[in-house]
Amino acid sequence: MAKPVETEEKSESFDLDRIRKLLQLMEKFDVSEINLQNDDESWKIRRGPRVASAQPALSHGFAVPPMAAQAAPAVSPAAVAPVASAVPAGVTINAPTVGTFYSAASPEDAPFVAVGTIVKADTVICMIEAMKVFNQILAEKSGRIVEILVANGDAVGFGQPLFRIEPG
Amino acid sequence: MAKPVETEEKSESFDLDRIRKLLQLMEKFDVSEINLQNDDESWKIRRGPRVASAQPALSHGFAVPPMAAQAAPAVSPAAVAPVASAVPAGVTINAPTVGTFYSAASPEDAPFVAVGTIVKADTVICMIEAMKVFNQILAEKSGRIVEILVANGDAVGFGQPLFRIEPG
Amino acid sequence: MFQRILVANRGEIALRIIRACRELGIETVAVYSEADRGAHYLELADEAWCIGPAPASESYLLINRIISAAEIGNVQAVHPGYGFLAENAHFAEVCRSCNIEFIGPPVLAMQQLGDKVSARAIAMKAGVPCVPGSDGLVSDVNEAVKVADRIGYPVLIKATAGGGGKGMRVAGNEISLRAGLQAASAEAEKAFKNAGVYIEKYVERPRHVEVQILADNHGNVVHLFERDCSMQRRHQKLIEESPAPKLPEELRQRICECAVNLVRESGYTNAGTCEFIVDKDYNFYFIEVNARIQVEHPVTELVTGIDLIKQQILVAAGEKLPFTQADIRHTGCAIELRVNAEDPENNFRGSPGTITKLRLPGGPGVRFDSHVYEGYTISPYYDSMIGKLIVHKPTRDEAIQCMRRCLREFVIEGIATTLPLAKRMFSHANFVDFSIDTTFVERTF
Amino acid sequence: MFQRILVANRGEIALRIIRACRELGIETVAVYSEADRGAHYLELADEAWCIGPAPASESYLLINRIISAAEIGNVQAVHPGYGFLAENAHFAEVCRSCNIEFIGPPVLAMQQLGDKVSARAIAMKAGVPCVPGSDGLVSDVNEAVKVADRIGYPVLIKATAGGGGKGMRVAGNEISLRAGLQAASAEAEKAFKNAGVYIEKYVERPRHVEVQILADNHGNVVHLFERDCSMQRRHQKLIEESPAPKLPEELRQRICECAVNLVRESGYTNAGTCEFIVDKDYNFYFIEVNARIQVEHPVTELVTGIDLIKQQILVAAGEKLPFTQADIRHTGCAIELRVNAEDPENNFRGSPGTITKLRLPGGPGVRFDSHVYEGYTISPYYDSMIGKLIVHKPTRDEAIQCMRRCLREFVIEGIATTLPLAKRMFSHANFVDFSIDTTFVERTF
Repeated sequence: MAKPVETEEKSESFDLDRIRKLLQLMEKFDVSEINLQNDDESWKIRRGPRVASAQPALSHGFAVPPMAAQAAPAVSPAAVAPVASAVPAGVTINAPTVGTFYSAASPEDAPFVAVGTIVKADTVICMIEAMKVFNQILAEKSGRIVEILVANGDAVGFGQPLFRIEPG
Repeated sequence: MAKPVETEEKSESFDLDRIRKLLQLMEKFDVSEINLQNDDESWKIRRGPRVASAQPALSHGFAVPPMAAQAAPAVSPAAVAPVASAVPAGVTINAPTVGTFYSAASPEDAPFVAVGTIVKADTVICMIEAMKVFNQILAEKSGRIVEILVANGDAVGFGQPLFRIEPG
Repeated sequence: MFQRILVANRGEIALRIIRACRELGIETVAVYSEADRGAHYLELADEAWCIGPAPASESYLLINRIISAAEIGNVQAVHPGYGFLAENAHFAEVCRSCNIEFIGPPVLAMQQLGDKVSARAIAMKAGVPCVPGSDGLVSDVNEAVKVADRIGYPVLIKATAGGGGKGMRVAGNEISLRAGLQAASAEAEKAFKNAGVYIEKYVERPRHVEVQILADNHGNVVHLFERDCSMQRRHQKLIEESPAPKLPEELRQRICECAVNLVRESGYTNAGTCEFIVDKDYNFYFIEVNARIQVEHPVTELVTGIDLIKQQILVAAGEKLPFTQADIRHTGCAIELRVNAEDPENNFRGSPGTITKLRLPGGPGVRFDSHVYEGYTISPYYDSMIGKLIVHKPTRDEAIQCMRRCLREFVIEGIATTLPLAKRMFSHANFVDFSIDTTFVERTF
Repeated sequence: MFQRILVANRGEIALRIIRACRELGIETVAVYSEADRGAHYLELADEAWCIGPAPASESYLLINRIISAAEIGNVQAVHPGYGFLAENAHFAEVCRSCNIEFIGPPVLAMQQLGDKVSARAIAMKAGVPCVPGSDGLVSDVNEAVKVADRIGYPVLIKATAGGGGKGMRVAGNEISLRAGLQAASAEAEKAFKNAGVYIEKYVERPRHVEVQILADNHGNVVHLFERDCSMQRRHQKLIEESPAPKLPEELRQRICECAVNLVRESGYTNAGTCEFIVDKDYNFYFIEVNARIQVEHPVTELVTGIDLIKQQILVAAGEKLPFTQADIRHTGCAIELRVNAEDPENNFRGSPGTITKLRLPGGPGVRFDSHVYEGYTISPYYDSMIGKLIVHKPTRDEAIQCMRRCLREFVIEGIATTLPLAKRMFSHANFVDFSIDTTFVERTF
């Protein structure tokens, strides 16, 4: 009935390369805090001014310490949650559903948009596949794409920022 | 093996007289908050400005929300703990041991001291009985008694203020 | 065995499932709405995906969102917990059509037992006593009146798709039957999109006794004894316990056997609960099957030592039950108290908000299943349950003493809770000597 | 039965005793030092008295202060917990001379078993195997050398009044014996004001197995099975479990019977523990009796379902044990982990301070006995134990999986704790397959 107990004796010390990559990711996505842990190891990284530990009472849900995750991909998309302090500066276009992000209609096609593309509310900017259905995602606002925040094939959660735009 | 379960259905409403006495005690000893509770009843009283609920980290022990007690005497002496915010203003002479406070050497004798008495460090100011031994308690400091904070026969805890004096 | 399971729920039951999976060496994928973002239990999953905004209808109840998360999370199975999609046969069907196992019963059994009229037919076929009533749905008022004349007033009008007291009416005479029938049918149509109603003899002041069942896919069905859940308010259980007090041993056995027979007859597998009412003369009647794990499952776990969530997962993975009926022992008395963020002083109005101070009871025989902690904010979007305090002691008297001791220790500040009501209930003479029925709480507190 | 008991201790064991009393309907009087003022557990007592400043020597160890509090608190009995005055026979004597029952063994039994040489004599009389050694204290160096020649090196020099490893030396040959004898004697004189030492064969890499005993004042003595406490560091236990793994059943029974015989022989009553060492060839030897409740008592409570603190109180009140040996069953596996405010990265230096964040593990089979909460400040004045995490599962493998799951959930911030060491211990192959002895932790971590 019980799974046999496995021993976990990883002997590697901290992989500084992975830490550096993580720090770069954090900087890129403006993540202020990350906690990673598994049975043997625990990483806790905080950037910028210290956040008070008490959570203020909001009317809807939480002021969030970004989520931890241990599975690959090393940082769960939840870590870049669309919450005030963790949001990339500027206006973002966020995922309207959970699924897999595709930047182009097919591997052969060019991406729908690139940095610099001017979009209108009805411009198709990407597809999100969910339950074998490819949903065309519209920009819903107009402006110029200044940053693409996810990569082709990434899994994305509801509300996750996909693009940063300069409104206009 | 188990004690039979007893039902508790007290129907008395709050005894305002007891509440008034408790408020007087709180005022007298400058107690800012008291929580009393038993299975049926719970009293929570707070005086003055609201205290933040987080306890500051002190090097020795706690910043104290005064103790609760339910048994008679209604307010445990612990509620008048000698802690910064709860101490009566001025200098106090505190109990050097736990025991029963006696203001006089015997029921026939006059009290050792009264309000207005001038005491010196070696003046006997009361007795505290512990383990059938009557310990003469010395003032340990000089001044004038301005208030007697406990009554003859009261149980007192270690460190509990007994007298307020005006040093001199 | 599954390597990875998606937990299609939130709060304490999500945490409970994550804990069971972790002990079995199974990875978990959590899903959460924006209102639950940042909750500590999500950090205990191996992966967590936001699936939508706070309202359950836009997140936890959206089948396609959950399946999408299951796909990107690469899971082999989904555990639905209780509530939300747990008894949604369509959800089970979609999961399985996507090659994701739904940890629960077969779709057919869910459909048949989810419909009260067909559940009643199965029960009768299995020889399980049912409350006298109409033979299936009543098609019109005249038929209803005929049935009521046969079984005698008062009668209960019930929606076949019903639950939680919705679409239910008591009728004491023909006039109120005629009026109630239309009202109940309209309410059922609105709540369940199914206007079908049927009629039963109204059993006055019954006790609620339910039997926990486990069945695997290899034909093994066992019961894990009964729970009494008569302490309820507006059809919401407040206190559950096992064994059911003052239930004659012979009756207890018969009820448990009936539950096994009914489950066998229906082809049901996985964990489930057969609910019965017991009247003052110790007649018992089948009411319904809850085709899922229940809030009060820890009561049974404590008295039997069997981890029901783990068994659900193992059964869904195709394993045989590791015990027979004879192996299952009942030890001591367990009592569960649901602690809700509701204000008993204000008609049990929900009281969402932040827990500013929390002091939990503990010690021997005490279990508190909860996802909350000091600083946690109770969201207004979901049900008000904060956690479940369960005690397990050799005797009922000791369990009650322990619960009263726990209630004295328990401090929750920042929100109103049902703890003050709990103190009154556990001190009430009628509860202590178990002179109660399902109307007791509403009549008394 | 007592109406009111004074709890002459602090922290988790004070809370544990207050809880037991509350469930038995007994009022409690707590005592506290200025350092413990404001702790939540004091609010759970019916009355609390400050007995002195923070250092234990000026509060918890002052017999007259505790007796004074007992008198003004008007109690009938004192529960000493563990540590502080729990094994102080003089304190027991003073309590009883004041007509206050000391909840513990008779004074004579405490005295005789507290002295290791006389305890050894009692054990031999009861037919309990002792480590080969000197026949009582050794009076001079030459006698010691003679004994060592007889039993063979290496030998252990031990203080008769010793405890916690103080006044203890290993000697591998005559030279180190001659040197060690004087050093041990001087250390014992300093620590216990008793220079008496004796000599034993040094058992290399033994296991530590102890037996829980309960004895009433009516001649009934039972054991509650054994605990293995081989996971220790500098004679401080870190992990305790029951049953002792890899202990042949026949041996287990013999050890338990020896413990019962020894307790019977000594006239001991109330709860106590007989400690044994078991060598690689499964020889077992009596070491000492702990004449009090032990930190690790919950392990035994979980596998037997018996509340040891309640039994202590009931026995002290003159009641008969409510069970016989045959009634006591051992179910499943329980493992306890002591969580200490010590920094494993800094040579286990104590780390007092305020707990700024606390997320406790929970769920089925998990008990956490502790007086701490978020915002609690660990005082530098007392021992560093924060609490005890105990799990109870059907098998040892499941208990280990559960403990590892709990350690993943457990968050304590603001102070350093031994949780990181605990994670390593519960993941180590030698612990998992139990290839360990009392030197394992120090050799490995």
